[in-house]
Amino acid sequence: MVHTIIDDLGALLLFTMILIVAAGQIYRAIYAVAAQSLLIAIAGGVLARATGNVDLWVIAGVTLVVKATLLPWVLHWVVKRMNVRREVEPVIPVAATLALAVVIVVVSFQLSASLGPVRQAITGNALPVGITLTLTGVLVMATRKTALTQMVGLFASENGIFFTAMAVTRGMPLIIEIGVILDVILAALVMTIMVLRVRSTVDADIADLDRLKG
Amino acid sequence: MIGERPLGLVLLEMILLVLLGPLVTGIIQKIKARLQCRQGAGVVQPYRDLTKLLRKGTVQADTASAFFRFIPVLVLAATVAAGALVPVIRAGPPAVPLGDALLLLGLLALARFLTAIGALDAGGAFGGMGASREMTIAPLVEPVLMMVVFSTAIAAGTTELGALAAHHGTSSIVAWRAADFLGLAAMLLLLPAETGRIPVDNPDTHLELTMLHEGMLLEHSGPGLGCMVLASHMRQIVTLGLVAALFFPAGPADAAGAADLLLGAGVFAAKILVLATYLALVESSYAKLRLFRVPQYLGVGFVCALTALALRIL
Amino acid sequence: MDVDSGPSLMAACYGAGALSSLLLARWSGRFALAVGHLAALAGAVAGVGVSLGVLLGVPGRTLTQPLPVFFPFARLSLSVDGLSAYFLFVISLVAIAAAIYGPAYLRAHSPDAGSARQAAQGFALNVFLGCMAFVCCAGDALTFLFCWEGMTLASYVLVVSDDRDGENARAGLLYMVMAHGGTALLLVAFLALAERSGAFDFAALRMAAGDLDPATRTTLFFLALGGFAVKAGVVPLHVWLPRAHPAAPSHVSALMSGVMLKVAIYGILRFAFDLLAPVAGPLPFSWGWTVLFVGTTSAVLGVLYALQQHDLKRLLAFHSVENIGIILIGVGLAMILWRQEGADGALATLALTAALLHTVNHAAFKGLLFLGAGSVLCRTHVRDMEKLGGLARRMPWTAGLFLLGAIAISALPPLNGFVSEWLTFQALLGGASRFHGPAGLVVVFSAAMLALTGGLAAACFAKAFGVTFLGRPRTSHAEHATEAPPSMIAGMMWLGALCVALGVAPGYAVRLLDAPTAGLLQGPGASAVVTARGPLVLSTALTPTGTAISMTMVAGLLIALAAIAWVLRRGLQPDKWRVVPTWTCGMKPTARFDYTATAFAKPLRLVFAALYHPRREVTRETAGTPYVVQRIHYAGEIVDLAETQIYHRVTREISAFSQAIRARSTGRIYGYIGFVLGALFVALLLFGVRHP
Amino acid sequence: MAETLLWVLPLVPTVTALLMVTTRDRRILSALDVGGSTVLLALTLVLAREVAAGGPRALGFLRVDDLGIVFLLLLVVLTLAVSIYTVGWIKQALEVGNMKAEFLWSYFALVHAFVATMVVTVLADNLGVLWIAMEGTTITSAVLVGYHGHHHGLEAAWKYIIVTTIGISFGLFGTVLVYAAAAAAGVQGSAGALSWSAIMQVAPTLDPGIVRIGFIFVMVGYGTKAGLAPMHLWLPDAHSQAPTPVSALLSGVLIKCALLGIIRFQTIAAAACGPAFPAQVLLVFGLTSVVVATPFILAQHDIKRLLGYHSVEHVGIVALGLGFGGPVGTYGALLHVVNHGITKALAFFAAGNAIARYGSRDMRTIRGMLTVAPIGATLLVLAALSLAGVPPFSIFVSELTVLRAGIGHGHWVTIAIFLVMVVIIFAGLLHHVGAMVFGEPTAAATREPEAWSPLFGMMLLAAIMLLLGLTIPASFDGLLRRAAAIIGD
Repeated sequence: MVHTIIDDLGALLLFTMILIVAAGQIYRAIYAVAAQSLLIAIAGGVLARATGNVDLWVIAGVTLVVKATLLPWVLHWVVKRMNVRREVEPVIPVAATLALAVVIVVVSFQLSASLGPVRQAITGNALPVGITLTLTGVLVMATRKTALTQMVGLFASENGIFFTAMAVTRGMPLIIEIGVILDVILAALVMTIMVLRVRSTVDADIADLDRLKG
Repeated sequence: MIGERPLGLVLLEMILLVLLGPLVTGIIQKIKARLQCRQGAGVVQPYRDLTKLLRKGTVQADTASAFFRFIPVLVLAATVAAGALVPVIRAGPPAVPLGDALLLLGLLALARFLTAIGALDAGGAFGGMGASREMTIAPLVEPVLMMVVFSTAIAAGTTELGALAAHHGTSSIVAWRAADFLGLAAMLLLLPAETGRIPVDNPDTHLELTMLHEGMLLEHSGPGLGCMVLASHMRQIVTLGLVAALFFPAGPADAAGAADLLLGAGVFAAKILVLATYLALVESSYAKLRLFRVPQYLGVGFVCALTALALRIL
Repeated sequence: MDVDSGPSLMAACYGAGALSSLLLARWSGRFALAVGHLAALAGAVAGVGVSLGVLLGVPGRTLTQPLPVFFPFARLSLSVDGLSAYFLFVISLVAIAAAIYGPAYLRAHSPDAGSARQAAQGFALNVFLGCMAFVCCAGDALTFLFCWEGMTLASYVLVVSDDRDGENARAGLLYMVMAHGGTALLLVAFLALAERSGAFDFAALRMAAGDLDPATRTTLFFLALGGFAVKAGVVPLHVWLPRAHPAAPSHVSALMSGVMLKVAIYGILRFAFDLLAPVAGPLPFSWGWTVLFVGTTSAVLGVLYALQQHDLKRLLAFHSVENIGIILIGVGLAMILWRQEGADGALATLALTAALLHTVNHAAFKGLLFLGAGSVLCRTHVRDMEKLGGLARRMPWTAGLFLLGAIAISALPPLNGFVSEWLTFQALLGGASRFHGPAGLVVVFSAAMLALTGGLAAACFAKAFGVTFLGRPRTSHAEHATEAPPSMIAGMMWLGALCVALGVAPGYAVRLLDAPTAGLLQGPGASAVVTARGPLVLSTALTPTGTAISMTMVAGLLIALAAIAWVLRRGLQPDKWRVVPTWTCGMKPTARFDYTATAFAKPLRLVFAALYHPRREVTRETAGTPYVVQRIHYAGEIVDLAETQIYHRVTREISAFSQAIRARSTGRIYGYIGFVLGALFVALLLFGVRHP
Repeated sequence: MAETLLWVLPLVPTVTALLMVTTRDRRILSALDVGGSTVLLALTLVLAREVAAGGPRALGFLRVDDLGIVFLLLLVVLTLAVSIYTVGWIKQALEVGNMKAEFLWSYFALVHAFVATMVVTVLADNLGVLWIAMEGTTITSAVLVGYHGHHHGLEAAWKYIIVTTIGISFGLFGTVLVYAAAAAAGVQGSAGALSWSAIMQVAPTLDPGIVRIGFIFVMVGYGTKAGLAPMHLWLPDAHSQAPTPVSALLSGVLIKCALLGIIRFQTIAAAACGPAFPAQVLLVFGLTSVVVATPFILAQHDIKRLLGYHSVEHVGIVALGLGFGGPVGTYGALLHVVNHGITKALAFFAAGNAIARYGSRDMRTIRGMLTVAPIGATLLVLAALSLAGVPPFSIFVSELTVLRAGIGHGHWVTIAIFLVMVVIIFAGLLHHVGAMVFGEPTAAATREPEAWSPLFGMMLLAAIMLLLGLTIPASFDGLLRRAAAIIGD
């Protein structure tokens, strides 16, 4: 029962991921990652009901607050505040990125299939989905030029990790999860500051700087 | 066991060589003259030249260093010492350990080295030229000589000339093997080079285009020059003696009596005479080679010696 | 005084020297220099004492001393057997001369040197000597490696500290890099043994080597040979040598050329006959022949390249390549003949004796020559012979001693160079008569090459001595030269005396070779083979007749004859002695009439053109008509094939490759991320799926 | 006693950092800096003795064993050296204007916060805490990297934080997988399933498949942080742009902390999937790092980037040592961690001096240092020689040990490639350093006498470097052996 729900959620997560990859505009990417976080929160809730693990409720709540609302709002605010161009600037064509994403999906499912029975360790397809989300998130970072898109990709890939972590039997210990989330917030904060700093000093996107090489 | 040559005999032979050295030159000159249909000077002419030089005064270059006046003496000493190593009258190893072919070559090389130093000392163009050319030819000659010596020494297992001669003693020309012939051929090719004669060098001229050895004597004068000239006579007869000892070790190995000694001396004289005639013939029938042709000429000798060795070993 | 305390005494002297020259330098550079060299002298004397104690002491005695436990995984120790003692002896002999010669040289050569530099030089010299001494005394791989690298490092410091010229830094770099490469090879060879034995001391390594399979044994030998060959400057690994040795201060050049290379020979012997030698039976076929081959090649090529050098010290450095080659010929022959059925021990012993004797001989005369070049350098500050000349009248002592060294290195009787080459020839002759077929021919061929080497060496030194010391001074540097200070002369005298002694009475030196030869080859000792007929006669009992020479008698004969000739000359001569200008066809002679080094070497340059690839450019300025030449400018140079064909090419390729890579690298962050992702992806594909 | 120390230790730098906020005076700040580091060192020595006597101690999420002690010692020694060096460096930086007096406190506070996070990383027993602390080091050090605020610094900081955060998140994923495996294997207590010591109890029973993938994620993730090629690209940027003392900490300690993370997981993976698997992965990454670093070292003009690439090479060597495995290899790897930390810090200090003196990081303008700054130049040469692996300096010993392990296990090809690269790198390094030290000084050089406090900090490190090159004290040896046993058994 739980397995099927998790699997369906996984499918939805993959869909949002594809949306992020395909997003031609920064706002869409942000909304997509917010939706993704929402799905994660839902998954947390489902798992919490299934296993009766109180920690998971908390985690689901925190995820809902922080990742589904706070961080997207921050990104949104940044985009509005500094008038960056709204278009994401792909390094390679979006179509190619999508193709790569497909490859990632295939490989990660193949991989977890090769593991044999991991059911008693991780619920349903959480593992392959998690791997896919993580790698694809990084793929987005590797194929976008603007700093904000890269942050979006980062959050997406962390969503993947969270999903797997929740699906692990009995979930991760609460304190750890909280620490992780705090770290994520801190990192996001520092990154945002840097982006704004560079924007204000030299009017450039920090991810575009390439003076240091070789 | 072959009878050893006592020290007295060795010294006697040495003195004998010193005395006969100029004569050989005289003979060669005479034969050359005759071959060129000239009367030519008497065979004792070299002695006259020497005595004249020894009586003359010395003219020394102002740039020459303190070494200069010792050079002729040392050169003469080295060459004469080389003479002590050649078995003349009798084969067989000397009682005193003086008779090694390598040592002989070493002493000759020492004399040559000192001559070159002396030539450079005065600091004129001629001396330098002569020295440079001499020291160019010498390194090319020495390995070939060494191989010729080896080609005979391997069989005997020693490089002691007396012992070599004794080891060969029995073998006469008829008993020769191909290796011996090739070795002799190499040796005969080298002979003009080692004695400073056409086609490698020309002893009769100071013309800068042709000279090697003479160029180095330019700045010497009087008794010094005398020593140098005597040394070159000596060098010549020593080289001939080396050939004789290596290839024609006729002469009784265990003779003791005076008669035998005389016989040995006579045989030696005959051998030297033959070789001298050969030199004269070559000199008067060939033209001097260009300096940069000489390596090819010596190369022929090298190949002969190498083949001789190969035949000896394989 | 007990021999056992000798090593510690040595260490104490060198250590004290190093520290004092560091500490005292703040106070007075000159004083520090003096103290440092005095300590070095003491250490060298102690070294001589130790080595003689072992060499002349109880036969087969090995002096071993454990060192404190520096590294928990290795037992460190010193062990001085015959071989070690002999090389220690050689090192110390030259070290004495260098220590006497050093201070005056450094002051005269660079009077403006800062105290820091003097401190560095005093420090490095002591470390250098100490490390060389203890490489030979090392009883385990780790001590060996540490001293080995310390030796390199100290000499590197000495090379770069000589002056602030960029040239020295480059020379030092090349030296250091090649030495490091060699050490890497040694490291592998040692560690492979140490891994098998689980310990680092030589005894354990010997045990471990006992049950090696032939392939591994040979591989390890060639690794070690490669490592030592770099240090020994064997062609084609010699490139660093003619750059680094001249760059060092001259007494250090003497040490580097005369002694440091020998440490590599020690290593080869130690590995071939001791560590890696099979328990029974001869050494593998390939070893000895390879060594013989590289030895012959180095001898010939070394002297051929030396012939075309006009830099005095560079020329000497190339001659070190030649002499190392000669030593290796003997070593290779010994390796071939050792335990060969058919060959009694005598022949191998003869070959090894020749090699070891040439080791000390070369140390003596090469040291002497470098010191001589040094005193020329410190008086004229010119190394280019073309700018010298006429020094014999200005520095007679230096000139005389240099001439002595020149005769010795040209292997001319009655000096020591001839002795060891004679022995080598005898060994080659014995080998040739022992082997039939091509092998024998190869042996004889290398004999011929050895003869060629001797002749060329003579030519080379006729040029070096003649152009540097004789004729007229070509520049004002040479014009105003004065004799070197007495302490430098004394240092040279010491080595000159060694050359004469080793030449005239080699039999006594051969006694010192008993321990190493007998110990290494487990056969008859050197003196049993070579000086069977008394210490004054060198004899080879290869056949019943045998061959024998007595250098003493030859020397006596020469002196007697010279005396006679002198009397003859003086006696007959009336006192008519005129001094006139040199005959130059009536023109007024100037220094430009003298034969230059380039001109002197030209015939041989043309004869061996195939080897040199000589390049010459002549530009002539004519006054309108081509027949009236105003000025001719000639520039010529020859190339070192190994250098141009191998080293330059390799370095060029590598640096070009690196530049290209670096130019390609992106500074874009998405590139960075891409690499991370790619790495993970590939790693997952490679290792992720379970391998059956 | 030891248990209390466990939670006191991270507190010391935290408190120091907080105290920094209270003052603006440079002298007081420096005094606090040095004082805090000294206290940290002292307490660590006490802890080390306790552990050597009484074995590992645990307290909640924290646990200290000999392995941790090795890294902790390196960390605190370097911290002290950095503090001493900073005293003089900060003065000079203020004069030049690289630093602003009013924000000085923030710099010191950040440094100590950074140290605190690293202490937690080393002491963490709970893999989750390990991860949190690791991310903490990233955030604090990222701010320090960009501290100078010019856009080069910000660029480096951005690359640093983004790339390492990605890596870290991979690490988290791996942690999750291992946790999943452990939970499935039935480790009691949800936190217990993340505790390294608890997992090690049941490690052989873990599902090898999940652990395998988990280890790969951790290897790449923490490997990114450790600067293993090909994830190393951020490293030369960050290490070259950071303020010199921070560069020393980054190169000297931080990448070693990441290595510790890898080691923790390696032990688990070795127990679960057999030792061959993690060894193989480590060898591949190690060799890649050594090879990749070479051309960039040869063709480099920026001295600090040069040192950065050197860190890549040496981390590769450590990985090789771990990969060769066995008591010898692990011992060598740990020894190399310490030696390289000390030496690299010294090298960065010396480079910092040169940069300050010539006002440029371009090695083509740094010439003839021996004449203008003899002591600094000598230290630079010593550091370079040690980095190049020349005895009697420490790195030679550890490289020798690693090499020995490799030969012992018959990795001939790896050894061959490794040695060739080492020799080439040696050539490159000596070429650069020789050019900088010898020759005539350029006009850019300032001739003022050398300041003492930096030299003192450097001489401290140089002394340790030489000491460890000449001998390994028995106590230290015992420590390393026990630590190696923890990894290797």
